[in-house]
Amino acid sequence: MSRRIDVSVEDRGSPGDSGGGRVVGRGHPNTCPGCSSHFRDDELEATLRVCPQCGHHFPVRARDRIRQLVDGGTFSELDADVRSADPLNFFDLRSYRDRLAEAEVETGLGDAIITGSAKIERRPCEVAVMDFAFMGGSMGSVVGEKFARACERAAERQLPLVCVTASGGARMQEGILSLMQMPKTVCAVDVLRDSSCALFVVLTHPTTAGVLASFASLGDVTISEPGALLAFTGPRVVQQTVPGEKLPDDFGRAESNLRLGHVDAIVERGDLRTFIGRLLALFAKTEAP
Amino acid sequence: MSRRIDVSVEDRGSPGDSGGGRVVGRGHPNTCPGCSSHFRDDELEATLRVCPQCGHHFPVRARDRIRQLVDGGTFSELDADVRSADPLNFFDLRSYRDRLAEAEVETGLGDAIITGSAKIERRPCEVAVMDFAFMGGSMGSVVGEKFARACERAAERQLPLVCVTASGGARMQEGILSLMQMPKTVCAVDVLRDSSCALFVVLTHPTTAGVLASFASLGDVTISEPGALLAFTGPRVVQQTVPGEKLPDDFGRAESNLRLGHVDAIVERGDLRTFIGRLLALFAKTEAP
Amino acid sequence: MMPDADPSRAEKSELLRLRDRLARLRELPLVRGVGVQDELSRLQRQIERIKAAPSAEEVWRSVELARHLERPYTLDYVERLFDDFVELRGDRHLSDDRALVCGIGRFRRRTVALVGHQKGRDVHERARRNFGMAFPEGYRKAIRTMELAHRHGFPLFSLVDTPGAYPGVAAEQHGQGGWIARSQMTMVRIDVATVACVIGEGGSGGAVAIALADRVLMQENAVYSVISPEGCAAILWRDKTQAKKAAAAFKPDAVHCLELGIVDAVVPEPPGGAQTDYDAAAEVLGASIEDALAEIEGVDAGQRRSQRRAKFRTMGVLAAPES
Amino acid sequence: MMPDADPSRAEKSELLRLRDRLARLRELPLVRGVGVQDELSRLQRQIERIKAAPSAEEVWRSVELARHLERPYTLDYVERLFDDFVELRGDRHLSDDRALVCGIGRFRRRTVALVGHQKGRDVHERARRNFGMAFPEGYRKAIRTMELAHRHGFPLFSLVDTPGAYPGVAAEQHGQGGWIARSQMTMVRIDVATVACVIGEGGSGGAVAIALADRVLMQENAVYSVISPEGCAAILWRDKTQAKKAAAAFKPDAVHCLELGIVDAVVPEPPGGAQTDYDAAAEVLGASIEDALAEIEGVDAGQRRSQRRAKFRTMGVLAAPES
Ligand SMILES: [Zn+2]
Ligand SMILES: [Zn+2]
Repeated sequence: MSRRIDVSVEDRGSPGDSGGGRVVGRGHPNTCPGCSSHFRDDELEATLRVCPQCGHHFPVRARDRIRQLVDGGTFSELDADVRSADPLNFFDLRSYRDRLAEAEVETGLGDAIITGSAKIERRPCEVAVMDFAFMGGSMGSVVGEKFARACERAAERQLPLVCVTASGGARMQEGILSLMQMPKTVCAVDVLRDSSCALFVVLTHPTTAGVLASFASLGDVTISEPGALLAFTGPRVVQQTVPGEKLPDDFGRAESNLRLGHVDAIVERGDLRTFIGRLLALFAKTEAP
Repeated sequence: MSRRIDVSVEDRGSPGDSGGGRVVGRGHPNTCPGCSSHFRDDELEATLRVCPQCGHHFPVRARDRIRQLVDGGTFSELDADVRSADPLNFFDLRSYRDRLAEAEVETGLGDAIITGSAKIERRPCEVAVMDFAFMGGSMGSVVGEKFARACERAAERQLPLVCVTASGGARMQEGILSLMQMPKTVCAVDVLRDSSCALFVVLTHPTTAGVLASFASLGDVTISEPGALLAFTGPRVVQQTVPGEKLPDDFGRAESNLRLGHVDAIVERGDLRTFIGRLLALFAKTEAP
Repeated sequence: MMPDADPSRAEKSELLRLRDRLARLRELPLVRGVGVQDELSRLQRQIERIKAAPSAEEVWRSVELARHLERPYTLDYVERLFDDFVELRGDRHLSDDRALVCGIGRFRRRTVALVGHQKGRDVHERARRNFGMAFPEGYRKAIRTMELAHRHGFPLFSLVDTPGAYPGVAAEQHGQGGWIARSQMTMVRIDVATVACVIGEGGSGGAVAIALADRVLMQENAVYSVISPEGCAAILWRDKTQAKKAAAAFKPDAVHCLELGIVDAVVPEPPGGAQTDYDAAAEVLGASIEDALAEIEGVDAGQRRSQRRAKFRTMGVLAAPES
Repeated sequence: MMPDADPSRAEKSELLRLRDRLARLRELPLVRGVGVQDELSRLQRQIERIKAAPSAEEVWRSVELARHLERPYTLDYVERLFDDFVELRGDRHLSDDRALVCGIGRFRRRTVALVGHQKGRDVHERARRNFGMAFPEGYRKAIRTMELAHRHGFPLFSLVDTPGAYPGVAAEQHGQGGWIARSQMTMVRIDVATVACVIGEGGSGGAVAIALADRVLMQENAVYSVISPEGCAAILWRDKTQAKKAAAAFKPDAVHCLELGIVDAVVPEPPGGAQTDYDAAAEVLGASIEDALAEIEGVDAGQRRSQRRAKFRTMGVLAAPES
């Protein structure tokens, strides 16, 4: 029966087992899993949360990510008030409602994605940024809905959509409804395509399961941060399935994804804004501003 | 420099090194390379040129193939008078003109393909059948032209095209013009597609190089005869390129092509007509006759 | 659970009320099944289930029946529903994935394309079919088949029956996530009418890869879920043996899927499950697909594609905005 | 071989006559090169060549220059012709084939997509680029790029420079023939304007895979051929050392390709060959591509696709029917 396990949320940790964000960490989130250096918050902020010693990319919360990427003062958040219901009355060790409320208090977010309009390097675009700290970046109805609305807005305004992913997969507590966010977001990308609007996807650690197997893999250009785990099934479950099989050291990491042809570029965090700016310029429907 | 060799006509023999047809054979063409049995012509005719001992598929000449496949009396040949010119005044050990004349005398064909209209299992279709005996089934201007006309006729008459291939590749004596038969035939298949007409390709031994890398790989359904060599580059050149590398035993054969996902079915010669009849019925634009 | 043979007038009126509720739920007509005579009793069964949400035991029974080793698989239905079937094989790159069967065949005097998972009956075939768990190569073959259907105007059927995508090294290295995404994308884009039916296990991404259809049906004892009960139990309860509890919590059974608007109709099975009578199961499945197809084939292709997108667009449940 | 700086009136009239002949040959305007001032001299060179068919020595000189180790490669031109270039990598299945470079970039203030073979300059890079010999994965990446260009309306450039497809076991097993065919098919079907240029070796199927364009240009010292001279000699003369004789027989040089109607125009190189002055070679190439693009962008997309098909439809030479 072990072969049957089709895990949707697996790797909640960042490379080297650090926490999934500053809030829900195991071990101290500011200790570098690459070189064991420890940093103050302000030190990491100054380096965009990249280890100045070894280049390890620490997780970035969605609001911080937006601050890093978009032109100051240009972000206007939309659909901030969209919240999950609990259609299944789901209760495992705790109720889904409790988990949601707790996640909202802990993260200050309504769900695992922030969407809105912004400018990057003076070019207008729509943005959708996921936050792994909110229930492992899992995709439930809200993530699907806000992503779909972002696509529709981009199509309507004839703008590209820049999407930064970080997700352990589906939101199990929404059962089959969480699975349906895959076709729902795929349909939303199709709306973008029908309008010839570009989708740029930035895959960050970790992007797995249902998110990787839907909109995250449908970008016109696909970028990854260094070291990010990008796998439909993470290494632990693969290992469980075929216990004898030796996993390659960089199994599922951005670097092996590049080698195996699944991403277009690995871009360090410090270069990300410029890189996206170049893409926005290349895909712009009108001349430079 | 050996890596540079990009051979277009290589395997002129059939499996086990028998000749490429009844006319241009090395060794006796009626001795089975599979089991060394020897047969009279009439014995082989009676079994569609399949060895009754071991199932080896001997090469079939184009006119025989048409007799085997189409309903009696329904084939009307078209474009029989199209002939190659010699735009390069090509001369190797002999002149291209001499080779053409000799091939015509030996095979009774104007070039390496016969095209026309027919019915198979009572369903009308266009057919294009290659003949390996004519200069190794090589594709020059005539093969390209007659194939393209067959596609255009099929599109105009809203009929499927059934194409049986056997080719060593490009007709080197026509130089770059022979290479251009690849895009030319690809464009012709696109005409078929634009008319939603089906293309059924039957790959027979050997189908290689330029023919495999153009229309032969663009069928809606791709069938092969057992044991056929289907490779862009044949085993000898591959062996020359990386001399140390061990070729799999069935390298390039139909059976490995099926396993590796390149053909839809391997159909024995005795079943071919029925199989194509089923395809014609399934793809028919009108109800059964 | 079995319907009355002759429901009373009061029951009929209740049925109509519930039927109306169901129809409003999805704003789609209910599936007919075979023959007008049987409609009411079949409807009754669906509605009985919905009146009283299935118990944990009933949900688990579905899980067991969906995985039943004798349950009919894709090729069992193909054999019974298609007059002729030509399998299309291979992804044209690496291999022919035997966990996904693709082909074209004649269904009710017309040609359709089919993609479906195939688990395999005996030990040998099960290994060959990888227990119905496809590799990226399988989705690539399915995409090829969808594109062929699109080119030739063949309606596309898909039969979903997989524990999920295969969690192995090579499958990951070949881009499993990406190909599940692209398979869905192809199903959004093709112009032809598409009908999917979950006939056993609708397991997660491997299932949804081929289930983005105009109409999605589900057999009475099939399950459709984001994760296996065991997987869910292992993660949320940290205890694999809590699978039954997990299943009751995430409700993968057909009735719940219908009520949540995930599937358009439930396809009745013979009493005791599809494994008790392949022919009867196939007959009802065939009629249900035929009905579903009739509904969507009247619609213009462009509009059908818009409706397909709109249908999935509405899936999910949001909290009512605070006022 | 070098043109006069100031051709006399009689020579001008001869040029016009020959230019007319050339134009009729292809029924297409000749390429301008850079600047109106230089047109006549450049034209003169092309025409001198056509007046007197190149000798065996001249053909062989082209073979040598086309393979010259210092010849500019795709990325040398990208660097000089594009203001910005973002490489697109990977076939989304198995690997990123470094023998084919794909990407989008800014050319003359607009965005275009590019696919091109890349041989590699030093020993290490040559191995990494597999000497410019693509695997099926490379064509798959090219197809992906073509589809992106189609979706976004970017014109597509392709730069051809390969000894041919790679004759190896894995390449064969991954369906080399099929992917060369499908790459051509994608080039037939995309709606955007397409310009190909043979910038070095246009070797057989590997070249034609990305050369099915609205306009096909060829640099003055490039070669375009169905087989390498060595391969042809080995087969037809049964003697590899007869390569020069083979080349003279099958005539892979630009002038013959122009006269046979295989290419639409010859792009002049600096005296002595493109390797003597990368900047000058790039400037003329850029201008030639820009001109070719201007010609075809005026045409409606559907018509352009028809013309593209019609152009290749006419290739080949048949015997005049006996009357
Ligand atoms: Zn560090
Ligand atoms: Zn024999």
